[in-house]
Amino acid sequence: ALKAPSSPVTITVADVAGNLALTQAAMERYTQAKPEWASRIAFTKAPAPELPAKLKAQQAAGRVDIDLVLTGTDALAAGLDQGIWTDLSPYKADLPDLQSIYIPQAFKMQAMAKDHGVIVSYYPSGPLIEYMPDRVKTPPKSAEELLAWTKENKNKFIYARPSNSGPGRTFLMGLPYLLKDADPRDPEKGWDKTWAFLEEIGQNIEYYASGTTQTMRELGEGTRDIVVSTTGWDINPRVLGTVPAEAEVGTLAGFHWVTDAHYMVVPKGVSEEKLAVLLDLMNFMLTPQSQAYAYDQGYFYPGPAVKDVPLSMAPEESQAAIKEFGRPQYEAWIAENPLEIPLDAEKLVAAFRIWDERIGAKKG
Amino acid sequence: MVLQGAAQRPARPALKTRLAAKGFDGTTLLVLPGLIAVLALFIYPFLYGVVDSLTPQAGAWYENYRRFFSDPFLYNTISATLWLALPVTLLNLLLAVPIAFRVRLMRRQRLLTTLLVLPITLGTVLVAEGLLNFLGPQGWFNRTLILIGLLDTPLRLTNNYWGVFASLLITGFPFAFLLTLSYVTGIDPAIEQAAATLGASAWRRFTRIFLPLLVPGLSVTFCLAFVQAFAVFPSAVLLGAPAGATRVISIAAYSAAFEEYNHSLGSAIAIIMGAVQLLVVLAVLGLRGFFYRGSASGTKG
Amino acid sequence: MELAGLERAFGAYRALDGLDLTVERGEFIALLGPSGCGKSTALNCIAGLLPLTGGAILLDGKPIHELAPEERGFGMVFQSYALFPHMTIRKNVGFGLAMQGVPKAEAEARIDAALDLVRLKSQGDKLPGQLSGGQQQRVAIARAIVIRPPLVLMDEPLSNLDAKLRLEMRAEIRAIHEAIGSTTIYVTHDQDEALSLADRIVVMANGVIRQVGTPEELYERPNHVDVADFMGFRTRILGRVTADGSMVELPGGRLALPAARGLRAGTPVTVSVRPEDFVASKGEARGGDGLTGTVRSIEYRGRAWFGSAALPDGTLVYFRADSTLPQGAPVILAPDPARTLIFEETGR
Amino acid sequence: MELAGLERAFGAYRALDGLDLTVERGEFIALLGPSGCGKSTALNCIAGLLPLTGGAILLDGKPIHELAPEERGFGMVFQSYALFPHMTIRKNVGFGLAMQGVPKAEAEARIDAALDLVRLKSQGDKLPGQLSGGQQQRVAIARAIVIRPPLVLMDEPLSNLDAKLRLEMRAEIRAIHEAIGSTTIYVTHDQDEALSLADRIVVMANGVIRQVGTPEELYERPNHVDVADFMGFRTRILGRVTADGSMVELPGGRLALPAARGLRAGTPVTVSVRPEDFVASKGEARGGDGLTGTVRSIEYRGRAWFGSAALPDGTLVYFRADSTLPQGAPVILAPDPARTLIFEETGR
Amino acid sequence: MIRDRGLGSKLWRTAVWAVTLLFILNLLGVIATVVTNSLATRWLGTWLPVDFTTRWYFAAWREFQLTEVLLVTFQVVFLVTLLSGLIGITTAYALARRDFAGKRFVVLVFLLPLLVPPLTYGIPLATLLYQVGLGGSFWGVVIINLVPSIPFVVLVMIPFIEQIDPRVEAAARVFGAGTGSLFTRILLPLLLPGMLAALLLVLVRTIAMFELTFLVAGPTSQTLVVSLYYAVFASGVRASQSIDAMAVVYMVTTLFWLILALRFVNPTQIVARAKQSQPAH
Ligand SMILES: Nc1ncnc2c1ncn2[C@@H]1O[C@H](COP(=O)(O)OP(=O)(O)OP(=O)(O)O)[C@@H](O)[C@H]1O
Ligand SMILES: Nc1ncnc2c1ncn2[C@@H]1O[C@H](COP(=O)(O)OP(=O)(O)OP(=O)(O)O)[C@@H](O)[C@H]1O
Ligand SMILES: [Mg+2]
Ligand SMILES: [Mg+2]
Repeated sequence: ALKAPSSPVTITVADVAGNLALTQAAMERYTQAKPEWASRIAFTKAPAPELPAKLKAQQAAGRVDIDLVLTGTDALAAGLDQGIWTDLSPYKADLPDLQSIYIPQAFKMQAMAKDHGVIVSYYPSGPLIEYMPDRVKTPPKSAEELLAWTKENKNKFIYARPSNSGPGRTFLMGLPYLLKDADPRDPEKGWDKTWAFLEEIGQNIEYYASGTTQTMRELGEGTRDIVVSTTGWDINPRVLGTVPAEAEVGTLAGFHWVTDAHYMVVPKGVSEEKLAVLLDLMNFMLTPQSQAYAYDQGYFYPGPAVKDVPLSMAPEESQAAIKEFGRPQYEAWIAENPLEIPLDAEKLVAAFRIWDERIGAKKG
Repeated sequence: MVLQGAAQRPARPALKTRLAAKGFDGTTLLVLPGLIAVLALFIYPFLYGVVDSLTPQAGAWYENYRRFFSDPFLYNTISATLWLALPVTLLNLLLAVPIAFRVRLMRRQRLLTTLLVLPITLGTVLVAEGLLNFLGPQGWFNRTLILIGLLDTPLRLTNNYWGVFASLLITGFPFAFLLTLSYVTGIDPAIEQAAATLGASAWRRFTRIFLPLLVPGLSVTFCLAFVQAFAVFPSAVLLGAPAGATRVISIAAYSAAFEEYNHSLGSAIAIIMGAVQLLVVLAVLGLRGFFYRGSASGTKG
Repeated sequence: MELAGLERAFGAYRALDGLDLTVERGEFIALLGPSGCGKSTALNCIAGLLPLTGGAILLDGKPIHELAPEERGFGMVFQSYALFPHMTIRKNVGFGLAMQGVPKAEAEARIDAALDLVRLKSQGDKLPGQLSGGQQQRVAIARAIVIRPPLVLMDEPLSNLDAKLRLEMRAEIRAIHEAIGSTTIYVTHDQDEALSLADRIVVMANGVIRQVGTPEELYERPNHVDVADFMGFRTRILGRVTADGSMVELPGGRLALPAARGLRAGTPVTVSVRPEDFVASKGEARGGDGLTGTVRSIEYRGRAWFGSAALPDGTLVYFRADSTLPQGAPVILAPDPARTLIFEETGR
Repeated sequence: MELAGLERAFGAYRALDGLDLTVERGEFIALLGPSGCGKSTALNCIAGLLPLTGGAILLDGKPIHELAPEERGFGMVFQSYALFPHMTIRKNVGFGLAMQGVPKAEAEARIDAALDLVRLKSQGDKLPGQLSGGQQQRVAIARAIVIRPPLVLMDEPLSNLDAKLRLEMRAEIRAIHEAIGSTTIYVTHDQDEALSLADRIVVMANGVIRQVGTPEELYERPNHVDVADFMGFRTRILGRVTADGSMVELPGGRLALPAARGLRAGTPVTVSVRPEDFVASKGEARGGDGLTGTVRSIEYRGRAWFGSAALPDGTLVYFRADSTLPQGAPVILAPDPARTLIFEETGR
Repeated sequence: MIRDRGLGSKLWRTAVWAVTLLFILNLLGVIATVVTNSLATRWLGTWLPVDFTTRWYFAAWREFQLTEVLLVTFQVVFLVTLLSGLIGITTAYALARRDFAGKRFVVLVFLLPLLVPPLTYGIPLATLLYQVGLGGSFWGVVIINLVPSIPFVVLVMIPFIEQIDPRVEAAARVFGAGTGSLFTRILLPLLLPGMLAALLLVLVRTIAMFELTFLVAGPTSQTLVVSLYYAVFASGVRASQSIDAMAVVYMVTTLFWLILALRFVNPTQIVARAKQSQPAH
C-alpha cells in the first residue's frame, strides 16, 4: 500500500498533449482532497516533440524537476524508445485494476504504454469528414465518392499535413481500413492502395495546410467545402465559433475508428516518496468523478477513459456545450464501427516520411 | 642641453613593448571575458554535438552524413533553404540601404524608424498568423485587389514559397534596416561633400564612397541576416509547404531529432547546416577583407 | 561670377548676412577675415554644399545656386581636408579624374604631376590615416587642382605647412592658377599670403564684406578699423582731435598726424599703427612727438625686437625696437605719421 | 624630462630615428621641422599614444614610457583637434577636469575662464561640428590648458587662426605657461612663432634632431643647411672657395664673405641667404660685389617687394627690392655679407 | 548632407518612398489582421468580424499564468541584454582595435554559435547546466541565452567601433580617461546608436529564443515564448483567436522595449546629427 510522504510535496505536471483542458480541474481537486499528500500542483506546458530532449538533459544531470507528464502516443513512444519513463509494473498493486475499469478500447490502448504509463483520457477520434451542408448537397458516402466529388469540385477539399495535424493523421491511419489495404499496420509495405488514393486525390487538392486550425478556418470562411475531422475537432471548434454551428459531419462507408488517448507517465529519476504521491494521484484521476471533467467542451469527445461516466456527471457548462453542439449519432457510430489502435511511433514516423516524400512534396 | 649617449639606451625594448608591437596589450585582454564565456558555454557542448553526429544509431561513423547526402529528400533541403534565404537576405539589404539613405536625410526620423523597425517585435507566430489571414484567399490583401479590380480570383500567397518569403522579408527587413541606418549615419558627411565637389553624382558617391566604407557593416549585416533566414523554421512550417518547396533544412533536422528521435542524425544535419552557412559567411567576410576597414572620418576633427 | 546677397543662417545665427561680390573670370580672390566670420560658410555655399537661405549665385549671368555640387564642376580644398579614408593617396587624387572619365594613362600622368607638385610622389600608396597633417593637407590640394576646374575654392590650404613649403606651394598655386586660367577663391588667415597671391582681397567680418580691393589698396588704405586690424595695424588708441585740428590728443602724449587734417576739433578717433611702424626708444617723454609708455613684454623675432607697452591709461600698444628693452622701463613710442591711420567712431 | 633614443617605426619606415633631448622643468620648447619629419609622432610618443619601438622617456629620472596616456597627466592639443563630437564645447573643455574629479563649481569657473581666453564664451553650448575650423582649434587649446598640466604638448595649435588672433593666443599661451609653471612642447611650422615663444627651439628633420638652441642661436647661427633653410635662408647657392680663400666663386659672380675665411681654397660650399638680406637693384653687373641675375617673379608683400631671380646657371635666388622690377629684367643681387652663411658639403 | 534636385533623383526618391509606403501598409495590414482576429468572436470570410470580445485575452492570461511569465520574461531579457552588452562590447572593442596573432581564430569562435543551430549544442549545454545546479532556474535561462547573444553583439559592434575615429579616443586618454571612463564617457555615447541596434536585436532574439530557453526553463522560469509555442504547436483544438491573442501579448511585450529604446536613443549617429542640426530646406 502507498505511504503518505513525511510532509506534503509539490508536484510538477508537464502537459504536452493539450490534456490539461480535460484534467486540470480534477487535479486541482486532488490537493483539496489530500492536502497531507500534495501541497501544490504546478502545471507547465510544452510542445510534445521537445519534451524528451529536456528530460534527457535533466536525467543526464541527475536532477529531474518534472514529476508527471501528460502525453499523447507520440511523446509516449518517443520516451519509451529513449528509456526516460519509469516502469510502473512493480507498482501495479497500487493502481486500480485497469482492465476492469477502462472502456475496452481504452484498455487496448493502455497496452501501448507497456506498463510505463496510465491512460487518463481516451476518445475514438476519426476519421470523419466535415462539410457545410449548404454547399455540399450530397455528401460523399465512401472513399470512392469522396475522390469523385473532389474531381468535380477541384480545390474544395483539404486536409492538413499529417505530422502537424491530429485529424490529418487519423485520416491517414484510417484510409487503409476504408480502402481495404493489404496491411493497415504497415505503411511501408501494406498501404499501396492508400498511397495511390492519396496521390490521386492530391491532384484535386490545392495545398496541404500546416495545421488543423487552418483547414477549419478555410471551411468556416467558405474557401473549402469538405475537410477531414474527428469527433473532438467537430464539436469544439463549433463551440469556440471558428466553424459555423451548421457544419455537418459524415462517415465513409466501412470506416474503422482510429482511437487516441492521453497518458500519465512518470519520468525516471523521480524520488520514491513522490512516486507514491503520483500513484495516488493516478488513482484519484481514474475515479469517475475526476473522469467526468474530460467531457470538457467536446474537445476530446466523449473523453472519459473509464466505464460508466455519464455526461450527467460532468460540470454544468460541459453539459450545456455538448447538449448544444454534440451529435447524438456519435453514440451509434462508436458502437457500430470497429475500433483500432493507432500505429506505433516507428511506423507512424515512417508513414509521415512517405507521405512527405510522395504526397506532400508535390505541392508548394 | 644634454644629449644622451647611445650607451644609455635600453638594449632591447621591454617585453611589454614587444608584445604591444604585436598587438597584445591591456586592450587586447578585453576579449577574454567574451572568449571565456563562449568557450565555456559553447565549445564543449558543441564538440559533444559533433561527436554525437559521428556516432550514428547504426553503421559506420560517417553513416549519418552518408545518409544525408544519398537521400535527395534530405540533401535537397540545402538548395531549398538557400533558394529562400539568399534572395530574401539580398532583397532585404537592397531595400534597407536606399531607405536608410533616405531616412538619414530626414529631420523627423523617429516615427518612420519606429514603423520600419516594428516587425522585429512581432515574432514569427504573429507574422505567420497575420500573413495566413491577411494574404489568405479571404484576407484583406486579396479582397482589396479584387475590390479595385486588379484580380478576379484570389492569388494564393500562403502555404507556398511566397508565404515563407513574405514572412522572412517582414521579419528580416527591420534587422537589416536598423543596422544599415546606424552604419550609414556613422560616415562623416564631409567625405560625401568632397566627392560631390569632385564631380561625383549621387550614384557614384554611393558606389565609390559610401559603399566601400559600408562594406564592413553591410557584410556583417548580410551574414547575420542570412544566418537568421537560413535557420527559418516555424514560418516554413506554418506558412509554407513543409513537405514541398519550403522543406528547409531545419525541418529535416527537426524531424530527424524530434519526430524520428534520431538525435544523432539531427546533430549531423545541424552540423551540415552550420557548414553551409559557414561557407557563405566566410565567402562574404572574405570579400570584405579586400575593403577598407577603419575610421569613417576623413577630416581633422 | 556674381554673388548676390548671399545669406545663410544656422537657426537664428546668420553666418552669412548678405554677401555681394563680383568675381571676374581668371581672377585670384583672397578671402580674409577673423576666425568664425563665415569664410568657410561662403565657400561651402558657392560649392553648393550648403543650401542658401537667401540670395543667388550667378555664373555668366545664369543662376547656379540650384545646381547640385557635382554639376558645378568646381574644385575645393576643404579646411578639414575631407580625404576619402578608404582610398590610397593616388586614388584620392585621381577620384575627380575618374569622375570626369579621363582615360587611364592620362589620369596616371596627371596624378603623378599633381603629387609631384605637392612633394608627395613617394607617398602615393599610403592611406590618408598614415600621413602627417601637412601631408594630408597637400593631398587635399592635389586632389582639387588635378581636375583643372574653372573655379577653385581653397579653404586655408597651407595652414599646416612649414614656412618653406608654404612659400613653394604658394608659388605653385599661383602658377597653376595662371596656367589653367581658372578663377580662384582662396580663404586664408595669413595676410602675407593674401597680399602676395591675390589679385583682389575681400575682407569679411561677421558674415558681411568689409572691403574689397587690390592688395596695395588694402594694405595702405584700409577703409575700416576692422580691416586695418586685419592688415597688421595691431595697435588701436582712442583719442581726440585737438583744437587746431592738426594733432591728435592721445593718452601719453599728442601726435601730429597729417591724416587728422580735415576732421573737426574734438572728434573722437581711433588711431591704428602697425608694430613695425611704432618705434620705441629708451628714455622719458620729452613732450611733443611721441607717446610715453612702460614696457610690458618684449620678444626677439629675428633681427628686431617686438614688444608691447602700456600707455598711461592702460591701452596696450605694440612696438618695434632695435635693441632689447628691460621690462617695466619707460619708453618713448613714436609712430611713423605717414603710416598711421585715423578712423572715426563709425569705424570708417 | 629626458627623451633617450626615442624610436618609432611604421613598418619599415622610421618616423623617429633616435631622438635624444633633455627638457628642463618649466621650459618652453618649440619643435620645428618640415612637414612629415616626425613632429607629431614625437608628441604622440611623449603623450603615450604611440608605443615606442625603441628608446625611453624619463621624467625626473623615472621611466614613464610604459605608463598609459591617462596616467601621465599631460595636456595635449592635437593637430587634428580630436574634439569629442558628441559633447558640447563646455563639456569638451571640462572633460579633463571631470576626469581629475575637480568639484563642479570650480570646474565651471575654470571652463569659463578657459573659454574666455580663447574668445569662445558664447559658443559653449554648440557641438564641435557646428564650429568653424578656427573655433574648433581654439576649443582644443582650451581643453588642453584648462587642466593646468605639468607638461603641455601642442601640435600646431594656431595654424587655423588669423594673424591677429594668433598673436593674441600666442601671448596667452606664453602667459599661461608662465603662470602655471608648466613645461611646454610646442610644434609649429611658423618660425616666427617658434622664435618669439620658445626658450629653446628644436629643429627636426627626417626623424632626427638637427639642432637645439635658443631662438637667437638658431636664428643667427644655424649649424646645418637644413636648419638654415628653416630659419628663413631660402636661397641656397652652390659655389667654391676661391684660391685666396677670402671670396666665394658663385654662378653670376663672386662674393667677399667673411665666413669663408679659414676654409681651404677650392672647397665646395653652399651659401645661404635670407630674402630680406639679399637686395636686388636694377642694372647690369659691374663685377666685384654682387651677382648677376634675371628677375623671374616679383610680388608685393606690404611695404617692400619680394621676388625671385635666376642666376646664370639657373639657380633661383629670393630677393628683396625697394621698388618693383619688371619681369625678365637684369638685376644685381647683393647679399648682406654679415648675414650670409656658408656650409660645407656635409651640411655643417 | 547633400540633397539632390534632379529629375532622376526625384524619380528615385518617389520610388523609394513608394516601396516604403507599400511595405508599411502591408505590415500594418498584417498586424491589424491579427489584432482584429484576437478581438473577434467569429470572423469567417468577411471584411470584419461579426462581433468583438476580449475574452480570448482573459482566457489566455489565465491559462498561461501570464502575469508571472511576463515578469520572468522581462527579467530574463533585461539581464541577457545587459550582460551580453557588457561582455560583447568590450570584446568587440578589443577585436576592432587590435590586430594580434590568432585574431582570425577568435573571430571564428564567435561566429560558430551563430552558425550552428541550437539543436547541436542545446541538449549537452542544458545537461551541463543541470549538473551544476542551474538547470530549471532563472539563472540557467539567462546563461543559456548568453551563448548566441554575446557573439551576436560582438559581430554587430565590430564595424561600429571601427567607424569611430581613434584620435578621439586618444584625446580622451590623454586627458586622463582610464578604460572605464573611456567606455562610459566617449565610446558609449558615440556607439549608442550601434548599441541600440545591437541590443534591441539581442533583446528581440532572446524573447524569441525558444529552443534554448525551453531546454532549461523550470516551472518558475518560463518565458513567454514557451507559452506561445505551446499555444501554437501543442496538439489539440485551440481557437485561432486565442493564438492571436497570445501573439499580440507577445508583440506588446517586445514593442514595449522597442518604444522605450527609441524614446531615449536615436539610431542616427552623432556625426551625422551635429552637421544636420540645420533648418530643413
Ligand atoms: N600610421 C602610419 N603609417 C605609416 N606611416 C606613418 C603613419 N603615421 C605617420 N607616418 C609617417 O611618418 C612621418 C612622420 O609623421 P608626423 O605626423 O610625425 O609628421 P609631422 O612632422 O607631424 O608633419 P606635419 O608637419 O605635416 O604634421 C610621415 O612621413 C608620415 O607619412
Ligand atoms: N552647423 C552649424 N550650426 C551652427 N552654427 C554654425 C554651423 N556651422 C558654422 N556655424 C557658425 O557659423 C560661423 C561661421 O563659420 P565658418 O566656418 O564659415 O567660419 P570661418 O570664417 O571659416 O572661420 P575659421 O577661419 O575659423 O575657419 C561660426 O561662428 C560658426 O560657429
Ligand atoms: Mg573656416
Ligand atoms: Mg604633424
